[in-house]
Amino acid sequence: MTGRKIRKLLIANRGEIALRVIRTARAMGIATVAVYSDADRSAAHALAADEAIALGASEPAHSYLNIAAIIRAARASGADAIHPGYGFLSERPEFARAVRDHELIFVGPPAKVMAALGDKVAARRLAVKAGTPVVPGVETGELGAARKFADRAGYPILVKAAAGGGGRGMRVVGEASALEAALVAAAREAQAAFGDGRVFLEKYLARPRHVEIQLLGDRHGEVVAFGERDCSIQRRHQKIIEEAPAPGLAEATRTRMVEAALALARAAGYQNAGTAEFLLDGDEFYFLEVNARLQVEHPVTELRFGRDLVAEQLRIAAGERVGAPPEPRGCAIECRINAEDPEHDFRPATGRVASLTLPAGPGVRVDTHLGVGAEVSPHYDSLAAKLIAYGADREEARARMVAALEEFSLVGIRTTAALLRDVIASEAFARADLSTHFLEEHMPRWRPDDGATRAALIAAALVAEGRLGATRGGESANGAAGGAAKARPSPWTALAGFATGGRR
Amino acid sequence: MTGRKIRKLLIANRGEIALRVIRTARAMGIATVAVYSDADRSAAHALAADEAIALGASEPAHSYLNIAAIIRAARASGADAIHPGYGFLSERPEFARAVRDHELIFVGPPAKVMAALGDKVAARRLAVKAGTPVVPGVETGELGAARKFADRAGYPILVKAAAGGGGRGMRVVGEASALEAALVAAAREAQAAFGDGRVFLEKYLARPRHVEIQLLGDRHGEVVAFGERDCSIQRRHQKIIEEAPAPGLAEATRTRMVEAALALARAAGYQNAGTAEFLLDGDEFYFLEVNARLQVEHPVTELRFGRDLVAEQLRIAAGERVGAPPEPRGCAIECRINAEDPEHDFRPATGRVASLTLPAGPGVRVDTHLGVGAEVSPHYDSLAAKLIAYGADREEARARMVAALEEFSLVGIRTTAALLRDVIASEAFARADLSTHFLEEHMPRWRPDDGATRAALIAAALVAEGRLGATRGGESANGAAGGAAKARPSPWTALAGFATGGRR
Amino acid sequence: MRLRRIDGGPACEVEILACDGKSIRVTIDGVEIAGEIEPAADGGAVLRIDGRRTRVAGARARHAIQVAAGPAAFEFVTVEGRVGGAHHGLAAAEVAAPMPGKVLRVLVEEGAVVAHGQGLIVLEAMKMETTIAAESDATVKKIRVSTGDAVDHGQILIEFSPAPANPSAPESPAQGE
Amino acid sequence: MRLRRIDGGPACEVEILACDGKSIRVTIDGVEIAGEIEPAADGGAVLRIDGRRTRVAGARARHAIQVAAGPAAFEFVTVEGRVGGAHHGLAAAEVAAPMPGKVLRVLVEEGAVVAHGQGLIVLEAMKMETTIAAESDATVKKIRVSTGDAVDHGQILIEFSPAPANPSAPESPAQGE
Repeated sequence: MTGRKIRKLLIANRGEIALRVIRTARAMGIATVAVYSDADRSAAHALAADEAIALGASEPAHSYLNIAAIIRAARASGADAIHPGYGFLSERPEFARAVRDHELIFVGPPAKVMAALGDKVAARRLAVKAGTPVVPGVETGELGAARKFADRAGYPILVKAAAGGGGRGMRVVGEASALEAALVAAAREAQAAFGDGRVFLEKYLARPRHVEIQLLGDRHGEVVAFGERDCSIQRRHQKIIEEAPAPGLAEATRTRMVEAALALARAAGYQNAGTAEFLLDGDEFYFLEVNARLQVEHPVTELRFGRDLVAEQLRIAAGERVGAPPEPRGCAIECRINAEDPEHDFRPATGRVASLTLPAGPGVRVDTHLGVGAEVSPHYDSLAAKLIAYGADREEARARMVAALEEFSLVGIRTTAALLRDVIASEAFARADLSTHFLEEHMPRWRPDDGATRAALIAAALVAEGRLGATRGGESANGAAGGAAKARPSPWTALAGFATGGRR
Repeated sequence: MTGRKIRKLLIANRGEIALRVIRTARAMGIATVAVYSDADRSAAHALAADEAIALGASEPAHSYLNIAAIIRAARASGADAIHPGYGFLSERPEFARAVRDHELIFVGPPAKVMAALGDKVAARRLAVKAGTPVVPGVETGELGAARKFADRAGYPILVKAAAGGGGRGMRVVGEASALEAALVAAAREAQAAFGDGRVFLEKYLARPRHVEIQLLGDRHGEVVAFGERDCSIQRRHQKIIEEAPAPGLAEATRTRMVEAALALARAAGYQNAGTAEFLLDGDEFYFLEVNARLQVEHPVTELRFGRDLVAEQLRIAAGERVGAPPEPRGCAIECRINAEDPEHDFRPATGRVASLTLPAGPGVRVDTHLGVGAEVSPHYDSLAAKLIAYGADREEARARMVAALEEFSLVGIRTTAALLRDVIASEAFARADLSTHFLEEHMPRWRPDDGATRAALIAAALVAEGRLGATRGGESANGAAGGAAKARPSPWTALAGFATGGRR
Repeated sequence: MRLRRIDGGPACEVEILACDGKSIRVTIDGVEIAGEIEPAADGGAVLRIDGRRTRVAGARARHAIQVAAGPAAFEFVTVEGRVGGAHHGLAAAEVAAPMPGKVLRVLVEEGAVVAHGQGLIVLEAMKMETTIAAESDATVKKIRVSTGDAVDHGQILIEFSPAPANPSAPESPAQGE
Repeated sequence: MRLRRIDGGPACEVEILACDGKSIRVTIDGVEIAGEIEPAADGGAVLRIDGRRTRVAGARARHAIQVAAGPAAFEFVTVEGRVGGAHHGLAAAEVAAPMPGKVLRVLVEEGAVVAHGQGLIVLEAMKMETTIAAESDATVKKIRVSTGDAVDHGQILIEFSPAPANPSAPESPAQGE
């Protein structure tokens, strides 16, 4: 239980979160060790760390999910702590256990706490025991009990995998006749995805909001909350826009949610950063799950509270006590710009960054691992960049986010940036008409607007004529690739010499 | 006195500040008009605005100091307000008057307030009248009176130009025998620089700090203060590092300074954003001058107070009332990265940006107009980028700033970034041993350290062999300029094929 | 030139009439558009048309033209000829790969007549199977890829010729052209 | 190769012995240094030497090599021959322009013998006059610019040959080489 200073930290992750952890560690005077797969040999996180160690092939199973290789890298480099980031091994109790078995500090909760919270049925029981409301449901997928519950609660109901995550093993059942087939299908999917076919039932909330409480617990039994985040806007059950505070949330409801989250965390013996997720239906809220790690959307809390949550994680892991959270201020919104095609069911997009313009300005933060020449490969998740906008109030944060998204430009990979811009600029978002069905309700069959398409056609014609743009990799065809300063043609030359064109 | 909504704003400036004002205006739903000189035709601010209007030749007198051309641009574009930024025309009463004569809103104080504060002797008298301490001095350059004052106050004394600014017309006089010559030289310099040869004398403070109070005054007579900034670290009488709050400042002294600044602003009928500058000598402070405009270093106050000062300026200019300032939080530090050669007396450097890496991460803000291909010309000031780091406390802000400066990389123009890194990382800065003589005391004859020089030599050899880097304008010689994704050589190819080199 | 989004849809005829480094005039499907253009030092440009400012940037990939217009990203292919609804009822003269991937199955043969919506090729990309379907009735003129081929963004997979005359089709009045 | 900072000072002999895309071995003035190098996608690289990580980037300008090592920016010129203190007492075989500017005055003539610190050329740059002075005693071999010429960073202005033998100079024992 005594503290141990962290001198060298291995980051068992990649992408923006690895880079973000490295930055905080560096500012804290902690040496950093990156690990990388073959595909990430010259990725931003591998270049940013003081040391970088190869793990293996690009497939996650051989690299970022390879516990033995990561432990070897930690020992070879003399690291004394491991930060798991999010995703990959961050919620695998066996990883936390292996790290501690090698007398390294795991920057996260103890393995047994993680295991208890990772099982959704067990977590649900824990919540009930801690007095936290849960969605009415039944902890079994047995047909008789399920039918009885569904008839009583009313359709639609939701079938969920006990070991679930990411929407897999989940089915909405609209009527009694579809129940049996859904139970079978969900169990099969859960077995395939998690090696655990257990499913359970919950009442399906028609138009809920997703609201979550940021928690920090220390090794001395203290747990504090850093407010809430609204993460209602999702695609395929995954968040794409998050904000803090949750707009329109009644103060009394917020207080009850924070108390419920704290009670649950104390009951679980929670340590380090974690998040209690709830569904909010009017003024009623229901426990969903605890994410026993840093969330993707933690920056909105950082901007609102003026604290570095990764620094808090590292201090807690070194045995320090959490202090009282500071007073929150203003509002922050995060948009996840994913390498996905928003015109085709958000299917993943890949490619190499040919040109990139990142937004900047007061209140704008960008967390990304991408730069010109970087590649988005099919091996890893689709997060390309997180834009976070802070404002003195929601309206300022929202306006800054619209302006920031309009400054964002990426050539080489499709992204969701233009869709996000339209969501944030929409009247529905402005009045905070939030629910997990926001996209279906307000952005069905989204397409880029006609003005953008027109500009794109003109730009494409200029590119085709060699009058605009970079070839892949950042070389400019626009005069910028010339010789020394004096001889170099001005950016004007290319366009200026081009009086008439088109079909000659 | 009634308010008028601003619909379209012309920004009578260039560089980072024009871009910064455009961003806030855009987030406020205000259309923007940029003006540009011939040299700035494709500069960032000209591209960022909704409209861009040419002013004239690159020399400031023909463009950014050309009042008639700017007014014409405002009228032609239908702008209803003009933001002057800092420098250029921002403190010229005749400009403020011309703007208002054309029934446009000037985003700044009334011309007569500006005129009263622009004359240092008049401002000094105003300060005395408002009960603000001033440096002991005499308001004349007449030799007899000057000699009498100097003998009484003791040498060294300071000769300053009444119309002064930027260190011109300023002389430190160490002994009585040098007084007459200094008076003559300062008057001559002031006459040449400002067309006004009046000089006055002040006691020379040996090791003062420079501390200033941010003020906001509305058109209804209310003035509020947004705390202080310490801007002690300077080169050639110009600030290069600023921070808020001023470290180690006694609470009672801070309160007295704020009260003095507010009294002075009220006495002057001050409106819009302005700054009262003081010298601090132990616990004693002395009024220096009022800058009747936004300061370069305003972002440190923005991060500490969570407010957008340009937005405040625009609201005040539209007739809104200033509210009570919010509670400040944390600490913020700004470094001005100048296009100057810190190894040769900070002489200005010019060139074109061949490659640029800007820092990012939690608590880091970068305000810059530079990107790859941008040119720094001899026509304008040397500010290349402002890095601003926020932290929950000074130590966190300082550590983040060191990390941010280490991430900064610019090829093509020399900058002060490496010197700034060494200053921020120094033990003297860490313990806040601040004075206007910081550089002479702690960084005499600064050179890049041996490790950096060694890395630079290796990099230069790799560039000479065509194995590293971009040619001017961003084209990569490192494999990144290849064809499509699949055919493109990996960044490895160039180096990987290069087993032995050197002198063949 | 004729540009089509890589995923299909109608092609547009874009012609740059004049571009002198400050103003630009183009026609899109015959409609003339005038505006301003400012090239940026980084190879992109700012277009100002009808009071709307759009930052554009672009790059040429092997088989496609990639551009960004503000935050929106587009991929175009240049297509040949003046085909379209008014000409033989063909939506496009060819079908291109909408993403890099591997050809899992080719569902048609050269010379076959395919109907609008009919599956042509199954690609594996990002570990998902995607079926490329015909955008209009057509005859398969040439199949340019085989099972197992790796294909790149915008690579032409199949070329079409018009479908055989079909008196019941609504486009029939135009078929005699 | 021999590299000298554009503002003068001693030249360094840098030789890249091996660079296989992961490790690098060089000698600087004969001292061998080994480390790691990782090229970045943007054309820069990360050097890791003696536990210190440095991001480097570079570009070739017309007359100079510009590099950044972390936040520090450097400009080098490649100089010829193995000149130096041990060889004829010449600090460098030529003098280069430390900044772009215009030649205001040439203060010496070809064949003249100049002393260390003596003014050679006055440049106007950034509206300031800068006098370029000799770094060692030397004979002016060739003057490559004239009054009024615009010169670029690193452009060679004057070439030197060794100063005439001077028995009183401390370097005299080496002069017979």
